[in-house]
Amino acid sequence: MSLLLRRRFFWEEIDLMSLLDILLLVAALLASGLFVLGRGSFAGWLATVVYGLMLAVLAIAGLALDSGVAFIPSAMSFEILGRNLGWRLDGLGWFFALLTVGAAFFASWYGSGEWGRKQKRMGLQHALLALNVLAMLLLLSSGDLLSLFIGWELVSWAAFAIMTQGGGPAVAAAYRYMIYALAGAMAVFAAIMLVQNVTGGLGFADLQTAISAMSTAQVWVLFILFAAGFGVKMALMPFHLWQAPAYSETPGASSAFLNAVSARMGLFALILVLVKLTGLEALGSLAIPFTFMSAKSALMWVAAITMVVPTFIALMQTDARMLLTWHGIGQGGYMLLGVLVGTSLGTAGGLMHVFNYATYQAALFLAVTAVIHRAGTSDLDELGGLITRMPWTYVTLLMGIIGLAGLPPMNGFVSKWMIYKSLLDGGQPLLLIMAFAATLGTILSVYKLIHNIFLGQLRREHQHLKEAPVSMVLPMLILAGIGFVTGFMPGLALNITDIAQRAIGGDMLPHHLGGVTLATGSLNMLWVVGVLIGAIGAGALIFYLLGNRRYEVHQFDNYAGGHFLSADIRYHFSHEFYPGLARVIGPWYRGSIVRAEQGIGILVNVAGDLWQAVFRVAYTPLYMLLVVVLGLVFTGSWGIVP
Amino acid sequence: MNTVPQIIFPVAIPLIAAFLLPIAGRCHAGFGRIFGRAAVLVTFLASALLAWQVAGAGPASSAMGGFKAPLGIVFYADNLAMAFVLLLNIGVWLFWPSGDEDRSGPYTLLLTLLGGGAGLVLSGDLFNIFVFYEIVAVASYGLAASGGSAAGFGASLRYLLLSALGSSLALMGIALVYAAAGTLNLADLALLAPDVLRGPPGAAAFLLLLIGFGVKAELFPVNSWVPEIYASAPVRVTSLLAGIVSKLALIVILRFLVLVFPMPSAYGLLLTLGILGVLAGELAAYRARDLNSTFAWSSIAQLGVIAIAFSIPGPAGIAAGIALALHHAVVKPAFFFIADKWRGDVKLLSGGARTSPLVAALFVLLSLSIIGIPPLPGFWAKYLLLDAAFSSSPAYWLAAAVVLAGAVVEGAYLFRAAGFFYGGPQKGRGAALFMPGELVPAFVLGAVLLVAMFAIAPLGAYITSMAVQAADVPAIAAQILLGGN
Amino acid sequence: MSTGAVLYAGAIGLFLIGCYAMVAERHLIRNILGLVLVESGVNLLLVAVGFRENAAAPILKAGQSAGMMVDPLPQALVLTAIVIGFGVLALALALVVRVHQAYGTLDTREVARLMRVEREASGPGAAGPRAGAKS
Amino acid sequence: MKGYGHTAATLLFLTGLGILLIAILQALPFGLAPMQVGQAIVAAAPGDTGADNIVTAILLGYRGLDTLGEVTILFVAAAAAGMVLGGASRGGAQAENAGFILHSAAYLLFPFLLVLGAYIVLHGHLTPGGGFQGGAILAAAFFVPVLASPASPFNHRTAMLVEGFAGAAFIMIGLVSLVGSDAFLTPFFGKGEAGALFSAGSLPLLYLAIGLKVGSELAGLMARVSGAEAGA
Repeated sequence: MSLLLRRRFFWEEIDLMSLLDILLLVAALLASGLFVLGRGSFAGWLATVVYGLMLAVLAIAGLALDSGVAFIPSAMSFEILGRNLGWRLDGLGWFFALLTVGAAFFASWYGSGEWGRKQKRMGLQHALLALNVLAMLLLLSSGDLLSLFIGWELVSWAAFAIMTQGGGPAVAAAYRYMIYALAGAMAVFAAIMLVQNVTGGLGFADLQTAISAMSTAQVWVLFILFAAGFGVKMALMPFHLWQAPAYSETPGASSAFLNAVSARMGLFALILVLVKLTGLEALGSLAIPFTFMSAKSALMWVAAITMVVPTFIALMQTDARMLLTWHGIGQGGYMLLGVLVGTSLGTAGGLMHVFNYATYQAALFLAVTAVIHRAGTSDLDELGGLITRMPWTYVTLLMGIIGLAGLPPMNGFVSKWMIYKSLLDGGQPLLLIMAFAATLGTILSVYKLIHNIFLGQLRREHQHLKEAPVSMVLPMLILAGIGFVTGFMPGLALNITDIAQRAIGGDMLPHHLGGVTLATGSLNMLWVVGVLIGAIGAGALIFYLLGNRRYEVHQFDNYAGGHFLSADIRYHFSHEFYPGLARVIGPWYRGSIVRAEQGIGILVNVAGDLWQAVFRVAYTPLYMLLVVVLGLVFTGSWGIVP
Repeated sequence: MNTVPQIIFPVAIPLIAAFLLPIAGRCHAGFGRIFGRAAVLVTFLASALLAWQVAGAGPASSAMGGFKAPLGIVFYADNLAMAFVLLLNIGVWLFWPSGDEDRSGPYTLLLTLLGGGAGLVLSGDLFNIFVFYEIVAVASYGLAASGGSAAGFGASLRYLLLSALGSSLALMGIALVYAAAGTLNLADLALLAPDVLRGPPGAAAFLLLLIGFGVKAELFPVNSWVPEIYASAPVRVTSLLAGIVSKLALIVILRFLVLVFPMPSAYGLLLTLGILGVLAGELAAYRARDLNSTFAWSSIAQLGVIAIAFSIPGPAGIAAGIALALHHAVVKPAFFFIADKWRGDVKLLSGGARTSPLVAALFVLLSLSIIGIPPLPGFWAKYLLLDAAFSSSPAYWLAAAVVLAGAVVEGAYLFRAAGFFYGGPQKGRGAALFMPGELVPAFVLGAVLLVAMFAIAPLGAYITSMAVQAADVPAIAAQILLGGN
Repeated sequence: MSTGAVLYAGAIGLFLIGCYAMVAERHLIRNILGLVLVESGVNLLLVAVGFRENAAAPILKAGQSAGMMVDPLPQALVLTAIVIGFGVLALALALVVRVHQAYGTLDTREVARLMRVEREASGPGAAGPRAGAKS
Repeated sequence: MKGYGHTAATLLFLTGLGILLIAILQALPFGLAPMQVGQAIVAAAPGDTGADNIVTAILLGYRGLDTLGEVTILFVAAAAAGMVLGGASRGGAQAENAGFILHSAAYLLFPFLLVLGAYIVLHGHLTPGGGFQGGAILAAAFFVPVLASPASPFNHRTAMLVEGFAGAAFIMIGLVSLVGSDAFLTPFFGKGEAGALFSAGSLPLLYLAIGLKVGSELAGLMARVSGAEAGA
């Protein structure tokens, strides 16, 4: 007996490695393993199982963090060029890591079945997905500014690699993304070197020291570099142009993953650097001269504009994927706005919106991919009436758009409500109006989405379509289900955001299973959903029991009066949806930012041609003379005037 | 003081071999090539031994002919010089022509380039440096023309005219220095400079030397030979010139700057030319249509970045410059090898990744490193540069911003090309398969890059110590002036 | 005018005339002659730098000690520089011979144009110029 | 019209350059060279090297390495020119023989040029002149006959042998010093009596090597250029 007790089992040795080490090791092994044996048909299932295991590890880590552990350390650390590189996972990183692995789990599951077999090089896509997960975990667990930057670059380039997998236009879109991301990364690089210059170190604490030691001008430079650099990734305006084409051209499952979490890495970094390390008070006290604005309120307005404008651009899209990715940009604005409000309600709302958005956006993208898988297109002008052919996909999409529009009973309503409420309590009526405007645009455009794909008249070429296979329907239904459950019982999601909020610091949001209780007004979704479902049930009861008199009408039955119908006349208007609205906002549509982007491109081209011409003309000895003369004047003036 | 007469070996052995090589080549056709390779190997071993000694016992010097400085010529070897001597040796070995020709010309020129290049970084005498620079220059004119094409002759001639004018300017600079100080020894000048070289003559002398030596260092604007020569010379010569010889010239400029002309106007001049070089190179490379001229232009830009690094006073800037130079010496030749195989308009290389996946992957790896993506070595070199630049005056902040913006443009044109390799249908003959054997040097360099990624910490420490040694003017002056037999 | 002014003016004058020939002339041989003039000017400057009033040539005669002599060092440097210049000149002329054979002209702009035409004509996949490719 | 702008710009910059250079030289007093090193060398040269001609003492002693470099440059230039012209000299019509006078004089002058060249090479450490000047005369001795009758074969093989071995000998003489753990090119042998032919230690040996090398190089180079021109 005593012998048995003294024996150490292998799992007891595991405490040498922390949970984070296990997580990173598993991710690295998975990524490298998939590169080697990615061609096998089992690769996707293997990856799905591993992501599931990683979720379990994260759950344990979450329990530890919830019980008051500040962060989960990693044994991995390097000393390079006199700088220490370390990694550790705190609550904020954990929250985003959970979403990352979760999204990868569903994307991988979705890609392992029939959809993946139809892809050209699915093995590579699985491997790149695993690489993305690894890179994101490294970013999320970074322990200092240098490892943050390394993780940032890894995430950028891993995303670039997966974006190119679509081929053709996807490569062009990914190229555009790459330039934006590179520019952003260089801004971040400059910013962290600025911090190092002031404090001589690159730890997170050094940033705090640096801000107190810097002059106002320097802090402004630092703020702009960080905000612009990280803002590129989350497509803050005016750095948003790359995102919609890049994400929508990515192959379906990977696209769902990127849409759900990739852009949120920018939000993570912004929260980490600006909110957690700099602090909102510091941002608020950074006043813009001659105005009433501060850096914080300026960023809030940027977030608000990012919320509104892309939403209305989404309205004008004719491709389902483009429509959704433009919304993705807009929803990022809500999240940032919520976090920047700074109250416990706002922060919780922003963070919960990250979670909610990941669930419904992934579900929506998987659903649209299912449509493409069957119908071969996502062009909203060429679809319609699929509700009878693909009912489960329709259900997913319906639940998804309810979430996206922020209506009960889905979870999107809860987080948006929290954001509105925090704006209202925070005395920001103008921003609240903008949030409402954005929501209005969202509702209009998601109706266009579901109407043009599923409602109306089924096209002749789609008569034979079948529902997507179970391997595709199941993950997207589960995602939609999560969206419903966390809408019904938002306390579940708030428990998770709680951990992240604790890591950021500040007050905690009191909440319970059904919602939040505040002095200025409470929300209990159990009641809301209960009432809603009860009302819908009552309506259905009335509709079916009392009015259940129906007769079949043939499609071409001339009930519309006046003229004969034929197959080429559509019952629903999918082309030029919302023409009146389009006339109103149309002139704003191709805006100045696109032109600015083109202008920069032209400028670079012209400058490049100029330099080439300077060298192509064979007058180099003349240039030599020129430089000697100018140089002599230059050095002479330096030499004579000491 | 550490006196080591063997310091002459890296110069003497290749020169003897160069003199005897035509005779050996005449005896037997294949013998010449083997003889040359053997000479490079022996030089490498002797240099490695010397480098080992220097690393262990500290900088060494030797007064040629036993005439102590400042009367005679003194060779001075520190870790920096030895690192570049070894680099040159390895480069010549790696880029030794693989053809089975019996002409001894290119071999002779390569050996003299080897000896001359070693003398260039080892010499501690202003005029002696000029002589070795001319050896390197004449050898490179010949090598640039060794392709045997008409364009090669024309390009080489224009290169020669430009470079010779530059050399004359440099000689005029030397005359000015001598007229002001009455000595040519670098250490002696280092001691006299504060008194005699701070006026207009000193500044003018530095400018003339900078323009003269800048021709080889691809400094703006005396680098117009670069695209022409790199397009017409054999790829091995291109790799050697772009990868290594240009760095030797920059090391010489660094020595002048640190020892003789450490004054604001000199730093400012090098900084200005470096910034202009980055702008010119990156923007012109963005508009280049084929890989070869893309890399030629980008080479100008990267040399500009190194010049910026060297223009930062203090050891931090020198360390950054050394790191950038070593990194560029590994990456650029590999690029040129790829460009040599994939000639012509880059659009015609569409689908190249499908026929030659390894080459395309190598291209991406090299691109990522040269843009400066962590954790590849290129990132750490740029890190050192920014670290040094941000702790200097605001003028260097501007330079850092230019370098970062340049990296974005760099990414744009490199990944535009990569986009053609990976995207689009396969067309054109340019992307055809080729013998992998011809790209062995490129893959070797790629492997070196990957290995270096895992050795950043020791490499960084070594480079920093190298830079500290190279910036310690009193110690260098003492070693040169007091060393000798 | 003193000797010094004459010597300096001569050196700079030669240098400038040579520069003009190198920059403004369009004939390769004239460019090379310009190079020779530039080098002469610089060499003259170098010798002039070592000049001293009322000093002897730096050769010891029997029984004469080292008295007032001009600086011998620049003279040695100039000897070296002249030989270097000669070597470069020889190579330049050899290249001119080949350029003339290849393009049939020595006009710099014409040669540059023809070179550009030749470079642009080499399409993708064309074998790169390699040492010994022509033999 | 384009050309005028170019010329005008050139002249403008040249004027500026000239004015600036003169301004700089104003700061350097003429005739009062600092002679930090020069004075020391003049004082030390007879004792150090034993050569009467101080310029020679500098060229071969104090700055022997420069001389090695300069010899190397000549060699590289010759090798590169040989490589560039390699294909050109073959084939093509040979130029006709020169006239009777040049033809006869060339062969008549040959021994005298040879002797004069040898004299100048061997007395380089005593009088003005030396390896380069003597070598040039030697080269002329061999080249003039080629000029006189281009058809006469120039023995490139011998020239190459002499060139290679003479160059190697220079370095070897320098390396001998390393045996006694002295520095490269340290003179050996006694310094001898100043002014005598056999004086100045190993310096005359170096000059001999230089003379042979320069002579064979120049002759070979000129023969090759003239051959290429004839073939063109």
